[in-house]
Amino acid sequence: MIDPKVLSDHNLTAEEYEKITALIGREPNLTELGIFSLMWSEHCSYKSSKAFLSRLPTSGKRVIQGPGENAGIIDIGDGQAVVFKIESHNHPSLIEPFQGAATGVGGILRDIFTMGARPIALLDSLRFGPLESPKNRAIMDGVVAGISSYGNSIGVPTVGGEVYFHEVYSRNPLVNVFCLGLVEKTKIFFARAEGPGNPVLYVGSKTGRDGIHGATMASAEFGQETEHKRPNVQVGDPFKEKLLLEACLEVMEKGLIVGIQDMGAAGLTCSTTEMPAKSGTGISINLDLVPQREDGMTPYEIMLSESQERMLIVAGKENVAEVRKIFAKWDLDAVPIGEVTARKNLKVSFRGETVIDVPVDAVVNLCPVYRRPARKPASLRSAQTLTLPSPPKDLSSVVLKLAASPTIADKEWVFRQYDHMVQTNTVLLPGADAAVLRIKGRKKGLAVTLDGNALYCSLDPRTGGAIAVAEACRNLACVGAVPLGVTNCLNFGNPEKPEVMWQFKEVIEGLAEACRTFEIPVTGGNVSFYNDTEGLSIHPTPVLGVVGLIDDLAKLVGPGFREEGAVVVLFGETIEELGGSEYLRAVHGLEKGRPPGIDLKKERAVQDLCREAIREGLLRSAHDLSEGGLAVCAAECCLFGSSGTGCVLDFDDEMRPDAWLFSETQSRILVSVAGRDLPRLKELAEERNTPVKTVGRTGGTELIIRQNEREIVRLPVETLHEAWKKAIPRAFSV
Amino acid sequence: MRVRILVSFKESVLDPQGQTVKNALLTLGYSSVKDVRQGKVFEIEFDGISDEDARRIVPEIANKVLANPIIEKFAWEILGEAKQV
Amino acid sequence: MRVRILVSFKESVLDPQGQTVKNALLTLGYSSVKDVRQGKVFEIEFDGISDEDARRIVPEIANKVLANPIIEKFAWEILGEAKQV
Amino acid sequence: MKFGVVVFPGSNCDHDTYYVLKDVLGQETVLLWHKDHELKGVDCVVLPGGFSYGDYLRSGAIARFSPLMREVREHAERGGLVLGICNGFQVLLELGLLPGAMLRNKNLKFLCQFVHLRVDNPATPFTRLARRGQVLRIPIAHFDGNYFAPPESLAELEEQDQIVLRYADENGELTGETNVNGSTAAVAGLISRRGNVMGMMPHPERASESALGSGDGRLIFESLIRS
Ligand SMILES: Nc1ncnc2c1ncn2[C@@H]1O[C@H](COP(=O)(O)OP(=O)(O)O)[C@@H](O)[C@H]1O
Ligand SMILES: [Mg+2]
Repeated sequence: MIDPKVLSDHNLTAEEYEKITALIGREPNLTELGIFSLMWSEHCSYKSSKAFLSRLPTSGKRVIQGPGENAGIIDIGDGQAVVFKIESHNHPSLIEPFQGAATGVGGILRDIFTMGARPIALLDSLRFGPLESPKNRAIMDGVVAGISSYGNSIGVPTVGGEVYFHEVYSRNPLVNVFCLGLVEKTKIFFARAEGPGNPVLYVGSKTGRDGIHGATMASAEFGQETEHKRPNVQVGDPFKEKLLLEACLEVMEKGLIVGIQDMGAAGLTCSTTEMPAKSGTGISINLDLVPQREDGMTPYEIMLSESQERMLIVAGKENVAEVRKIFAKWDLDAVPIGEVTARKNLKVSFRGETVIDVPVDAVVNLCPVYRRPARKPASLRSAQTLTLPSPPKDLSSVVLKLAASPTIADKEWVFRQYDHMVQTNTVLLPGADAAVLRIKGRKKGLAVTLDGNALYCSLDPRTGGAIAVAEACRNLACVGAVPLGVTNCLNFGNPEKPEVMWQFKEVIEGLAEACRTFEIPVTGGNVSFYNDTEGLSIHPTPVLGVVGLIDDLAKLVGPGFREEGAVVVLFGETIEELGGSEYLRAVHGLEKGRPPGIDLKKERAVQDLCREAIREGLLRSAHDLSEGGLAVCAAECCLFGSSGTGCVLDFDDEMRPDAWLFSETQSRILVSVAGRDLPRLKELAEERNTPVKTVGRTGGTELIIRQNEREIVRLPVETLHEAWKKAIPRAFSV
Repeated sequence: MRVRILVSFKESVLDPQGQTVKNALLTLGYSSVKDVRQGKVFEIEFDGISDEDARRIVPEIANKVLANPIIEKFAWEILGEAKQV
Repeated sequence: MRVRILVSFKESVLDPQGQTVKNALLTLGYSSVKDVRQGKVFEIEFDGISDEDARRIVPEIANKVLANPIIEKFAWEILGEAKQV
Repeated sequence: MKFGVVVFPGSNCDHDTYYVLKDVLGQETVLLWHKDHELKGVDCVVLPGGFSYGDYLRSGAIARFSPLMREVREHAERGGLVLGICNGFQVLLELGLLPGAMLRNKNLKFLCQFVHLRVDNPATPFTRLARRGQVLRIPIAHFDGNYFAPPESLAELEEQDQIVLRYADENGELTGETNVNGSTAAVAGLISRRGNVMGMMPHPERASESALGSGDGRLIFESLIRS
């Protein structure tokens, strides 16, 4: 009998239970309840977010597949398409950093290759607590090692990402992993279970008692007790996944199957209900045939297991032998466990008895949708009020301090552990604004970036959301790429808190407006709620993944100054906007004020200008301004240059010097150009009505910044380099 | 005092390392191999601690540093001279 | 039959993993720790073999597959029920 | 010259290597499946990078038993050319075709980065286009690249000039810092006594096109092509 305790263990409400009973016309048994609990969990059903997500624009002429499949697909011309998606693995990474992060990589890779695409790049967005704490260091160490172990051994380069540090992530680190795949348009596959009578095959690892209730775990808040809630962590087997990847791509390439879906979160349950639900069919399987790693597993355990490296395939009868042969070549079994049925139920038998018989539609599509109450946090007003401290005297040392702030400092410690070159397509290595990949045999290339500033979102979620999109697109503009599509991972606190729901709603509005302005469709994403530990929510943290296209890679520029004597030009205007800046946070310990504003039209004009200038071959380097403002951007342009070239910048303006240097005003890009190309650049800028200003020249071995002819910063590039390069390794060497 | 600590995945946890070794052994014709589990072994030399100290310190170290109790278990013993590898 | 095989670096080979663990323990204040060596442990379940078979097969497997004799040495024992981790 | 690139189930640089040999350098090149028993008449066998069998036990430890390895060994014994790159080098060590063994990198982390290599022996089929002391810029990407040889065999390696490539700085100087993974004698590439089998940790196939930031890796392949 299902009592309230059982219901609450399954994270289901009494109303939800009533609805289940009504939908199936009787009381569910415990196994069936498990199925509903999983598929109606926040993680799988999006019940709190669906209503808001519908605000995001999802269509466009290049969109082949928007939200609703394992990943989105965008046409890139020449008969090819890119497939991409981002996923979070926050909770598992807190419990077991190495395996949690590793299996996160495994999961997103499967989302991509189930669509017939070969994964060509991974990116990761990571948020940790401050590195002064040994626990945070251990988490970061484990997460990076986990991503590295999985991505490296499967042979997909991890080409970029971001790492932020803030106290709010101390007990709730964020691990978001993005994957990009490339596919011939005629070879795309979907999660379909068509053709009643077609066999259903199970492939990959055996099923064990792994991560039972992982999805429901991702849908509940963490407290002390989670320390004990621990069997939910899986161990990844990248080698098995590599076999699975090759075998799956081979059967798809040969056109031998009808549909395929991975078994990640929600495992066998998810695949055996979602595939038929999308095809207007049902599935009938026999659990005795499911390969099992342990003895005595119950139907409940088999259906809810989250063992990794498994796939469900539907194939025509006539092809089964050939499919099995290909899997055998890769040392894998493909085991028929059931068939597609015309009756639209999931029917599961075990030892001769029917243990599940429920309509797939009820499980997949009829979960209640909530419009949870939203309320603006009362504390926001005071957080937005900022009284600026007076500027420090020694601004050089402030620049140095910012360069060494872990959020800004060099992340080589991280990406050196990732194989970022395998597949030999990475033409712009990690560290730049966006990662750039070539497509062998073509002139064009792909650019990818992840971005999102959570501090802005905590101070003004709508603006923060818009800036996340703007900044990600600006990163692409800096390498000359046109953004084609967006995926997003929305990391938030407990949606049952009205304040969190308000943040969520506002962030989505910001994202939606920016995506509309830039005309980029959202092709999918992921929502991770319940990022709370002991009642404390993280900052609202949207992470945007944007994919862009570069027509001609020969024109590519990077962020670093390339030679002496080039003219340094700033696109966009600078306003005194220190609210929410890294400068206030790292130097004055203030997380206050309003984040910088954003005028999306102006932003777009600046980006267009940068792209056009690159296309015409006018730029020697381009780098966008973000955390740390102009001073940090200029410092990075020196640091990224291979020759350690410095620069001298001059400003004549009455603004307070720290605002000049560290204001995070949006819509700005710092470029270098050869003197002879300056007139043409100015012409282009004028056509676009975009302010550009000559601010100095590259050269020397120092970063020198003057305001009204008074020197306010002077730092040897070598000194900067030391501070920037060593900050993170030093934190780990204690 | 010399102590040996064995750390391995809990029974219910997938052990991909053990599985690959098992497959390799079967391929090489060792058909009597039924199962392989792979783990880590630590041999720690302590200076001037009593058996009682060891009974307190070793499990603490194992839980805190050597093993992740979520997925791993451990066992330990004090080594006599003869037992060292 | 269940067999345990311990594989560890020869004395002459530096063991950086063991060193790292040692440093971590010292940092945590376990000042009685003098040395740490890290190795691998394999537990193999055999079906229907005699002790004599084991004495032939196990060293063979260890030499051929589990250990690299250039850098590693091994030791093994047959496990009674009680000894399993 | 006909090249054969061996494909283990966990190889992941097989296609990169194939691409460079076939499409960039225009050589006749075939893929050789590890379960097969023939070398398809190739002149040079290349064991590519990757994680041949997941490498959970020891890098290359299980690949060594792949069916095709018998043919590779015979090919080597006949004096045929064999190049092992990264994981391929590890497999050659496990096979005993080259002396020594690999340990974890000294910092216990995976390392992916460009390094500088000094060519210490240009008189091999793999380096004949190089000058003695020439410095090449080629990336590494490995966890177990810390080469180890017992002192007696090290002396022999030095004496026989078998250490072909060493980790150096851009001027060819050896410093502790440039030896990123901690290899004995800064060994990055090693050749067999007979001079026909070479293993190297760096990835020449990742440095064979200027678009990827260096073309220095071509020197290795082009040397072979001239052999
Ligand atoms: N933040 C988001 N923005 C846009 N689409 C989203 C977002 N989060 C989820 N989606 C989409 O909603 C759908 C939910 O599908 P599902 O496969 O259950 O998700 P998942 O694979 O992440 O568990 C997917 O198509 C996903 O792309
Ligand atoms: Mg999915």
